[in-house]
Amino acid sequence: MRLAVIMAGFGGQGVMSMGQLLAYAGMFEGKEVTWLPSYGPEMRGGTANCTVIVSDEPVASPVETKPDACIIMNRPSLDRFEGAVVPGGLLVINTSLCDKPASRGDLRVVALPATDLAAELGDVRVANMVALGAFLAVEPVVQAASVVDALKKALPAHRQNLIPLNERALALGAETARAQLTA
Amino acid sequence: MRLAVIMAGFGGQGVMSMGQLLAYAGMFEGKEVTWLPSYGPEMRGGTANCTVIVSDEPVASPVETKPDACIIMNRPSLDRFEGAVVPGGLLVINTSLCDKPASRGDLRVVALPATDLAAELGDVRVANMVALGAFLAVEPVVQAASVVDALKKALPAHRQNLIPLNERALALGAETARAQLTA
Amino acid sequence: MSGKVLMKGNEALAEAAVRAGCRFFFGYPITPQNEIPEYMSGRLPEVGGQFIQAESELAAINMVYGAGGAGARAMTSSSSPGVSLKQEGISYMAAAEVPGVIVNMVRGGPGLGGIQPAQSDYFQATRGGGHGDYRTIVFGPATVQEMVDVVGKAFELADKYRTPVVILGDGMLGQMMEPVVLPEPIDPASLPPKAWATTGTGGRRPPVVINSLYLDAAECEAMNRRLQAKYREICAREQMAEIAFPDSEYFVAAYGTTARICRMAIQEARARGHRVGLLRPVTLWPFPAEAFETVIGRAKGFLTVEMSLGQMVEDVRLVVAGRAPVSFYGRTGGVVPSSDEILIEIEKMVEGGGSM
Amino acid sequence: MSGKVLMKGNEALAEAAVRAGCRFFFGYPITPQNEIPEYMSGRLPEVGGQFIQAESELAAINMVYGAGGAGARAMTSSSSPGVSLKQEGISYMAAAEVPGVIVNMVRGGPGLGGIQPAQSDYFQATRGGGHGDYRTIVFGPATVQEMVDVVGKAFELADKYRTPVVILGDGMLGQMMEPVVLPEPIDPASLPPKAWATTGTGGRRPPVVINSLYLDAAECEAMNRRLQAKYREICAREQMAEIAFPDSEYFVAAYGTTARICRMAIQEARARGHRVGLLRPVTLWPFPAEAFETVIGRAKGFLTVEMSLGQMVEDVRLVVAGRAPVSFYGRTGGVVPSSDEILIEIEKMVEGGGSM
Amino acid sequence: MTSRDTERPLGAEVVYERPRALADVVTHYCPGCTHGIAHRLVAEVLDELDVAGRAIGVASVGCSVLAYKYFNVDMQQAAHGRAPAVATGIKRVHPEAVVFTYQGDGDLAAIGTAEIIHAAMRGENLTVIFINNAIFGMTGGQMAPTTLVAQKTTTTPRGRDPARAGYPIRVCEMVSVLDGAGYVARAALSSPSNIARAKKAVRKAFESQLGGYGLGLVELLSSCNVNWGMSPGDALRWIETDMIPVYPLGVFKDRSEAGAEAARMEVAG
Amino acid sequence: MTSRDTERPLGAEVVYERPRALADVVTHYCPGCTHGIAHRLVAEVLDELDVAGRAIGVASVGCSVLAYKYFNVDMQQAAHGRAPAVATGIKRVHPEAVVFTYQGDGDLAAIGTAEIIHAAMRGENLTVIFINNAIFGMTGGQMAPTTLVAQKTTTTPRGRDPARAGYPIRVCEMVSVLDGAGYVARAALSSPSNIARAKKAVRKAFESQLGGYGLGLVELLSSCNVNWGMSPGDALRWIETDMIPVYPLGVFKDRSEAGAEAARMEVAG
Amino acid sequence: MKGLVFFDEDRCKGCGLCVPVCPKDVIRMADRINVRGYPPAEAVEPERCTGCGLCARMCPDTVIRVYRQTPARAGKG
Amino acid sequence: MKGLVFFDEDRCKGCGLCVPVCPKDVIRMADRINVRGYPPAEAVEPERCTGCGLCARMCPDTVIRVYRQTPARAGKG
Ligand SMILES: Cc1ncc(C[n+]2csc(CCOP(=O)(O)OP(=O)(O)O)c2C)c(N)n1
Ligand SMILES: Cc1ncc(C[n+]2csc(CCOP(=O)(O)OP(=O)(O)O)c2C)c(N)n1
Ligand code: SF4
Ligand code: SF4
Ligand code: SF4
Ligand code: SF4
Repeated sequence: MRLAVIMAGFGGQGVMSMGQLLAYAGMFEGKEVTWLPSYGPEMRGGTANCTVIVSDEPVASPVETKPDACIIMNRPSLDRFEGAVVPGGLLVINTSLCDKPASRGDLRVVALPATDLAAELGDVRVANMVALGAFLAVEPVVQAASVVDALKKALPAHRQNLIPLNERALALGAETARAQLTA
Repeated sequence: MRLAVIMAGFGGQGVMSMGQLLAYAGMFEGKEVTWLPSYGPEMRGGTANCTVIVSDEPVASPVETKPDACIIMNRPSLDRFEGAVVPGGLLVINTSLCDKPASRGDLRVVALPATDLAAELGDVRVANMVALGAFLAVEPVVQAASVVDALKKALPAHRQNLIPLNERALALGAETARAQLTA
Repeated sequence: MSGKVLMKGNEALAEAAVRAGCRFFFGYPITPQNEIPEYMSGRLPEVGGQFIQAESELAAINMVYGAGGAGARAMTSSSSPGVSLKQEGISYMAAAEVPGVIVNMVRGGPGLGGIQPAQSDYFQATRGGGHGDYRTIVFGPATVQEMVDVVGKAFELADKYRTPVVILGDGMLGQMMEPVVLPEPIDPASLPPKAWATTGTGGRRPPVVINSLYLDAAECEAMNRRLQAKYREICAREQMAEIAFPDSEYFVAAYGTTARICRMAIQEARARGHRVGLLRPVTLWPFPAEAFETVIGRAKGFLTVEMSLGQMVEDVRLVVAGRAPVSFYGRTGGVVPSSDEILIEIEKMVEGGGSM
Repeated sequence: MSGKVLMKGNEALAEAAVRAGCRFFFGYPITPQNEIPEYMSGRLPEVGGQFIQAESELAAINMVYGAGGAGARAMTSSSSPGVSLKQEGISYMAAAEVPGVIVNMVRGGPGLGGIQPAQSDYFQATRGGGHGDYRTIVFGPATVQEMVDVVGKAFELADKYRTPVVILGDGMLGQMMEPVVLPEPIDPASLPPKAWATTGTGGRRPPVVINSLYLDAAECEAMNRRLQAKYREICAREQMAEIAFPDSEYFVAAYGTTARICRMAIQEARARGHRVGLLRPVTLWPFPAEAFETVIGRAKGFLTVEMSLGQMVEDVRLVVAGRAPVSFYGRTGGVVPSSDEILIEIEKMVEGGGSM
Repeated sequence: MTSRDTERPLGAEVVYERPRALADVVTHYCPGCTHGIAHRLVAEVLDELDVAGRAIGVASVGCSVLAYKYFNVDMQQAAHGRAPAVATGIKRVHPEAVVFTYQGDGDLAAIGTAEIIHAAMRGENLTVIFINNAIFGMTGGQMAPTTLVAQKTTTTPRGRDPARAGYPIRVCEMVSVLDGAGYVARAALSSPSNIARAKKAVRKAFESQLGGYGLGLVELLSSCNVNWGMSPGDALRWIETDMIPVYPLGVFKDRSEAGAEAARMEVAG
Repeated sequence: MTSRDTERPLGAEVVYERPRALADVVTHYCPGCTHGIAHRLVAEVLDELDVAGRAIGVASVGCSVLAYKYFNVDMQQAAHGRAPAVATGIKRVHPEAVVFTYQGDGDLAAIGTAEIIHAAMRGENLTVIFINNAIFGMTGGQMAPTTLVAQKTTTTPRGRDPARAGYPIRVCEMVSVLDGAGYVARAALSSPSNIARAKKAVRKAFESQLGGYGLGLVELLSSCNVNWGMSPGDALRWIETDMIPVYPLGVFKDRSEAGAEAARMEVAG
Repeated sequence: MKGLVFFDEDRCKGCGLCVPVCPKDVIRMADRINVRGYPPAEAVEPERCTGCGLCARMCPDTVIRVYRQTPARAGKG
Repeated sequence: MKGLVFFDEDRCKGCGLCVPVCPKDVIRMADRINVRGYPPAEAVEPERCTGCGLCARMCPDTVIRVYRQTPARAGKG
């Protein structure tokens, strides 16, 4: 098993930490992982993206020009990454901030209004967890429980109270995705 | 014809300019020449030396570890350079500032009190020309007249009056050397 | 899990340095290595160390010279343009035999260039980019874990040989996160004392002098001969390389991040039936000639891949010395080659396209 | 006499630069090249030029970047430690394609080293001592006359290719006097205009920008490919070398001052009946591979002699690529090899002692 | 009237339009960053003095590295800290040109300390626009030499401690000691009135060059709201409440004829 | 009594003997060069404060490059201009050590400008002995930043022209602007009385370090008779007639307890 | 005195610096998002604008143009 | 007050700086040349020396040692 996913969105949408949590979770499950951010001035105010690879073998390259999946948090990211995904790969699209549908026909697509769903949960900042939940429902490369474990490790003591909210977000994303897939 | 001569003495004895005049004179006579000074802090207050090569062929290397001749203007220079001269080579020694005779037996030696002779001429600063005159008397690698030509070129207008003194110095050195050789 | 933590390369490197007994860091910000000084600024005071954001890279390397000469394990880090500014100081350290570790998270050059990963400072690092006949030990790690490992080794060899050691990473290696196992911390007080270091005479011994001035040419040459003898010893003892699939007919030579991508391409090439192996220098100087010698006899060709337009390939050519074709593929300026591009080059090599 | 004058190398170089249209000199004193700034400080004001004693070598090279970018023929000179400090600036000039001439009168290193002549900055000069994939044209003249000649060539090529050009001399070449014929002076006003230079738009044209920042990796790579294309052209057109006794069986490869001494040793060796020739690169980069190719077929061996502990020898080995043994003899730190020592090495080579 | 209508209304008096010397592009600066204001002031002065056609600017390394895209004049991008040296090279070649550098406090007051001091020492007829935002912006908010005591940055995570990291450097006070400095002043980009004063100082710094009085340097107290972790508005307030007390505004030197008198009047600034 | 007799006469009171912190070697300095006096003063102060055993000196590049041979203390030789950075590295490793640099005006005021300013900015507890001889001695008499207007040097053959080569830099005045500077003073090695004052200043500069008041810097106006083209005696007179008017003597800063008061008294110097 | 204030909306980065400096409270941040993804500044009750120009002086992004129309000259053109 | 001044002649570089500072004109430059090639300073009529130490303070090369012998303590040792 080797899965490469690119996550992309505006700076501030929690794209980087979403990737880190996935990588952490993979590590907790004994898998090999890498996390690679885009960096530099393009991040300032603009878009941010990172690449996570989860694998049973040591990861040869942290760079992936043909990812198995993309989590797309906004419109510019769709324009930039849709073309890169391998045929048959997965696109998770946050339709709240992406007014365009996927244009390729050879991909599996989960389109959900992650930001709106997060707002419904009470905090737009968990839109990333909604999207991650949706992704994991389709590509269960790690268990959602491991993501929560990772979150417990990552959050400082005074922020541990945010765990339940994040769990709900993961679950809501997963449900929505499953509903779409079965639909 | 190729002749390499090292000239050495205290800084201020005119060793460098003696070498330059010889090189100039050689150039005026259409010969190939190089002049190479020692440089750096060792010059400060200490000794100075330069190497002049006059040749019919282009000069391969300006460095000469086994010179055909040395003009020795003071005692430390004798200690340093006597050993280097090729067997059968020439040593011109300024006995005014060198209280030791040459120790090698395989060299031609001209020993003359150049500084004292210069003082007699009225200016100790022409000791270098006395020594050069002596040298040229034995190794006529250039004509004394060419040295005077060089001097005319080198001296600024308001110093041209020094030419006759220098000519006398060259001549006095030459005479003294010839007297020694015939003696 | 076994004590693994997920860390950014730059931060893992910094923590590994602290654990290797480094207590003094002098740096100046530059992308893509800012996490190193940032981490050190928080971490060193916790362990009784000192962090200084120097006024420039020049000042930083000379502070390392001071601290290293005073007996401490000291480090600086920067990226390409900043490392160019350190060259005079590194030359001084080499000549005065002052240990210290210099990290270069290489970015696209020349000039101000860009901030994406590159390997185009290989010449500078391996040929003593400053003036004079000197070398520095150079590590080219390929993973965050290996970066952690070579940091300890770097401090060890710096002290052992009294020489500056360079860690040549790249922006990607600095920015990426991977699981790492960190080594046990070393207490700097437990390290062997350095009798040559400036500490004050205490009135008990003659003064020590850290110096690189030799006005007498013979003495200056003697200093150089001393250095060269040391360098020969380093070459004999400290070469590090990895060979994957040593029984191959063809070899890709690559280091650092590029080697990881080459490994993917090699796997694919082998899946297509090509007998291709990987020769990955870990020490870039000393260049692992011995590892090459173990395969040169049977190798039908070498492909060198770099994120530069051809630097390490010269060392490969020098070792191979005409005994097999050596070809080259490179991307530069921050562009990372893909495994597909490399695969194409591998197939060219196998089909005999390799040039000398 | 034919217009010959006897001049110190440093002064002849400086005068040649003025005659080549150089009107701007920015330098910082360092032995053994002080006569260059000293000469320029007196001479440039006479021809309407400007001399600045900069606050450092860093400032000096960046003034050259400014003046060169503004369209002038500008120069700086220094010696080893000072040239290390210029590396970042030279990398910027290469990347921004700003012409300029940099003189290095090499002295013994590394570190503060000594002030006697050396050739141990060859790597730095020929491999782009700064960061990134760039090269500079490098001349290694052997006589004062040749130094005068290459100065004109250096300014010409710097402008033609919009690239920094290095003249690699050594303390001896700078300090010695030899007869020289100086070229006719060029009036800088007569040189072709430089449309790319900053002069002020005058409101008549779009702004020009001198720059080396390329935040986009693809653009940064494109800049590099542009440079590499230029470098290939330079390699194809601008190699310069001298071969003495081209029909020999053995060759000594040496440049600059060392080549002169080798010539003496070769004369002696030939007198002893050995068929030995001299292969003397005048351009060190581009390395005159073509000249080597003309003799490699019949050559039984090469001996490289340098005032370093082995730098140019790598280029010789790269060209020879195993087709003949290449041996090396070097002195360093300011020690000048004697022709006797070299003769011994020649005889070793002829007797088969040459190693690959 | 919130439209993209770019026509000038007929018969109206222009209070403010984009200066011609400013290129018509959107800058990469963060929202609310005062670099944009500083750029505009420079461009306005170039227009007013009618010297854009003979201006040559030197961009430095910092957030303003792309300044070469923003001015409608010939530009050279300089290595980090070396802008005054680059400008010196240019000015000596084109003495009739109006040469200016645009430098941040990392660029000018850290790595480039020697270059600015010596450009002032030489009395180079240059104009230096010095943006003091108390931080390294471009590289992500590290300490600058101008960082205030106790200010938190990514390399002073516990606040700048003078015992380890020293004290804020006051560039104007230091540079004005040098005889070759022609005009030295500090202003703040924190409010319309301070911006008006800043513009006057920028103009004076160019006039110092035009008059041959030597180096003209204007230090502009600026905000970096992003790396300070504040809103743009709070950042401007912080300039006034925290920076100005450490960096008093005023004219520190004015060698021009009118200078001596003006200095006395404006220091209250 | 002109003998080599090195015994101390029985029962005599010592007025002057070689300080123990000075190595018993003959220096390479030119006859009459005041570098020798400066060395002696430093050594005397190290002896008097009894700190030679914990002193670490940093030699710079200039005529005093060999200073590492002349002091009986641990020494590091630093690259040209970088002595304050090297000393900073040493001092941070050995905070209990007494660390000093010895630098010329080329080293400190030209290439090393940034390093001295920033050592002062950081308030490093170091002592800096700054030899201002208005010239580059070691390299053969080129202009220094401190060269006087109209002074002839090998790179200002027609005399230093401010329009091209700028104005003398006054280091003490500049450094004392920095908050981290603990003690800043200028003295002259031109006469026995000035040398006595110089020694007091050197002592204060070490005490500033010992007291933790920050950087202690003493500028010593010195002679370079050889490159000035004067006799040693004339060179001392030139310090008094030509240098002191440009470089006034006195204490520019003293952060030590007694400092404020002492400053007022000594400025008359 | 009547002012005319124009916002080049697509250049606006939504920093809000212009808002508090307007003595007539003419400016507010819009609810919509411009092409660059920021809520742009806009004029409410622009007729209150006196043309003092303070907003333009404050704006870092040359979004704002300001003109003054004196009633007398208004029609002259 | 009686002074005792000693010159370590071989260290002397003959710069002459000590000569004019002596208030009692005790010092002059010798005619001979020392091992370093310089004419060394020497004391003439050393009994005039008061032990003020000015010469030693002036000498750049620590050639000079100065002591003071108060008549009372002279013999005590
Ligand atoms: C030689 C070198 N060192 C370091 C850097 C990295 N660097 C880029 S900008 C910068 C500092 C920017 O700060 P400042 O000058 O204050 O400008 P700001 O970004 O705050 O406007 C640094 C250190 C570089 N590009 N080159
Ligand atoms: C990087 C570098 N640049 C230049 C030099 C050459 N250099 C040696 S000493 C010196 C200046 C000496 O002047 P100063 O500091 O005033 O000391 P002084 O000799 O007058 O005592 C210079 C430029 C060097 N060694 N290294
Ligand atoms: S990082 Fe700071 S200085 Fe840079 S553009 Fe953003 S606000 Fe401005
Ligand atoms: S050159 Fe000048 S500074 Fe150097 S030792 Fe001689 S007199 Fe002193
Ligand atoms: S011009 Fe004045 S009144 Fe009109 S909107 Fe702007 S700030 Fe308000
Ligand atoms: S100040 Fe300018 S950029 Fe900021 S909100 Fe107002 S109009 Fe927009």
